[in-house]
Amino acid sequence: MKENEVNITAEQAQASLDAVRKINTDAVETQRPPWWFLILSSAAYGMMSFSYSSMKHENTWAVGLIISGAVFFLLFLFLYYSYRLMGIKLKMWPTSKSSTHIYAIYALLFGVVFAGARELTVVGFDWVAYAGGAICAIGFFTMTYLYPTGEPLNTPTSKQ
Amino acid sequence: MKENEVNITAEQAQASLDAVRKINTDAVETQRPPWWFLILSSAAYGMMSFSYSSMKHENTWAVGLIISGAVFFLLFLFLYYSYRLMGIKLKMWPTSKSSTHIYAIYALLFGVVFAGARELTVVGFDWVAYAGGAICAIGFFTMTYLYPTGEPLNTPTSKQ
Amino acid sequence: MADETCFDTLIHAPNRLQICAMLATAAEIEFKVLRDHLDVSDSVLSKHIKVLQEAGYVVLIKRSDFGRQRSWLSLSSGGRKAYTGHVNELKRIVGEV
Amino acid sequence: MADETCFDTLIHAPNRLQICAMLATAAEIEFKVLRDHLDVSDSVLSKHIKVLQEAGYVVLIKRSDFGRQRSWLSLSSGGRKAYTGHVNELKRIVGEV
Repeated sequence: MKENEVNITAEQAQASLDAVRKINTDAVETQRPPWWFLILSSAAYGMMSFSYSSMKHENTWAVGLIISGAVFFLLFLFLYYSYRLMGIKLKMWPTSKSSTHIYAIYALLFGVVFAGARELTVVGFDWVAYAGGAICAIGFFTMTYLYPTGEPLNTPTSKQ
Repeated sequence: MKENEVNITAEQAQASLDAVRKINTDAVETQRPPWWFLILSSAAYGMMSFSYSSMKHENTWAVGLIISGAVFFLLFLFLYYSYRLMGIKLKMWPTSKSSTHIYAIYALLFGVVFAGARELTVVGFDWVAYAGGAICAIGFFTMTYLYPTGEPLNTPTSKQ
Repeated sequence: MADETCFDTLIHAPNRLQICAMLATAAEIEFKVLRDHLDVSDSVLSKHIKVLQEAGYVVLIKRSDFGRQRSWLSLSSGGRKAYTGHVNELKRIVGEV
Repeated sequence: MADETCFDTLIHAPNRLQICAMLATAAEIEFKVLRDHLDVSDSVLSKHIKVLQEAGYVVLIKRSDFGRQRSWLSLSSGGRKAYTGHVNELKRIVGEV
């Protein structure tokens, strides 16, 4: 089944990699959510960060956090269900080393922004809540647009 | 394109009708909602009739009517959306003479039951609200189970 | 019944009769779903749809769902009438009506 | 990168490489959707899936949605590893890593 001796030429290997790249591009285009979804979910995500940062005992931003979190969750539930009916079960968890990197960026970027923006806002820098919300919204939009499958386009581009 | 003179035999015509019947059965099976949906929507429909009958100034069955109506509506929205993603837009309105008959049964049966059950309940026959609700639920279940496409199985059965 | 009966050779071709029968049960059906139900190839279905479209019996609309282009087929009112008439004529031939 | 690289003749067959590449992007993909993306016939895809299934690379599960029976395909963890290793080996051959 497996052979460690290579029995194909570089051209043949390149052709195979091109085929893989074509499939990956196809998958990304198929699994990329529609614009309205990207905009709504990014807005909800930014709102979550903003609400979390602005939350204090004397105000009601906790409600904002709950509502935007619920909207975000429902949007993804809807997306997942829709794709499932169309014959594609979207990946929820990283399944390969390369996709782990992508998910790590999400976790790091948003974890740090969420926590950092709240800390600084509580300390008194009110504008940080807005900045954090904007970073989350834009970052989420970009990541979801670029990597809807949770996989980097791990195919050769150097030879293109 | 059209010929009024018949140029096929009864056997050929029968074979064609059989093919049509096969397709109709296939369509009914494909478009028949799942059991959980039939049960939930029938229950919501029965609840609508019961709430409407029991509604009085001094009670809150109006809320029951609104909630069961909303559940019923949302269930159908969900069904319609799901089928649409799977490549079938369900019929909402009668499109042929035969389907008009089906829709007329719905309208007559449920219109009469809805109005009649309320009239009798208001007059004092409290049990009629329960009976009306049960008739609506069972009737709706049966009709939706038998005629999910809104079409009678208008194909030959006499020769089977 | 006062339904029209009219034999329609265009609809009578086996696959086309089945296409019309299937489309008559729903508002619209996607090309690929219809193909799978009829168990024919893309090209065979395309050919028949083209004939039915040219006769004004079937309407094809392209729409996009979640970025996926899909072709939706539906029976026009003329197509529905012709189909019903044809089925009624078939029933008359086998002596059912 | 410390990824394993290993040429896999079973995966290398053109359609099979594409099947694995497609399955690697999602949790599960329906048979018919995969077929339409690869633009092959039912029988060709079935044959390849069977080979991949026997090697333990691909898992097939049947489920029913709204009364419609559907076959769902996914890459097993072994299949994913073999696929990644194969792609890495291809990259090594073209001198990319």
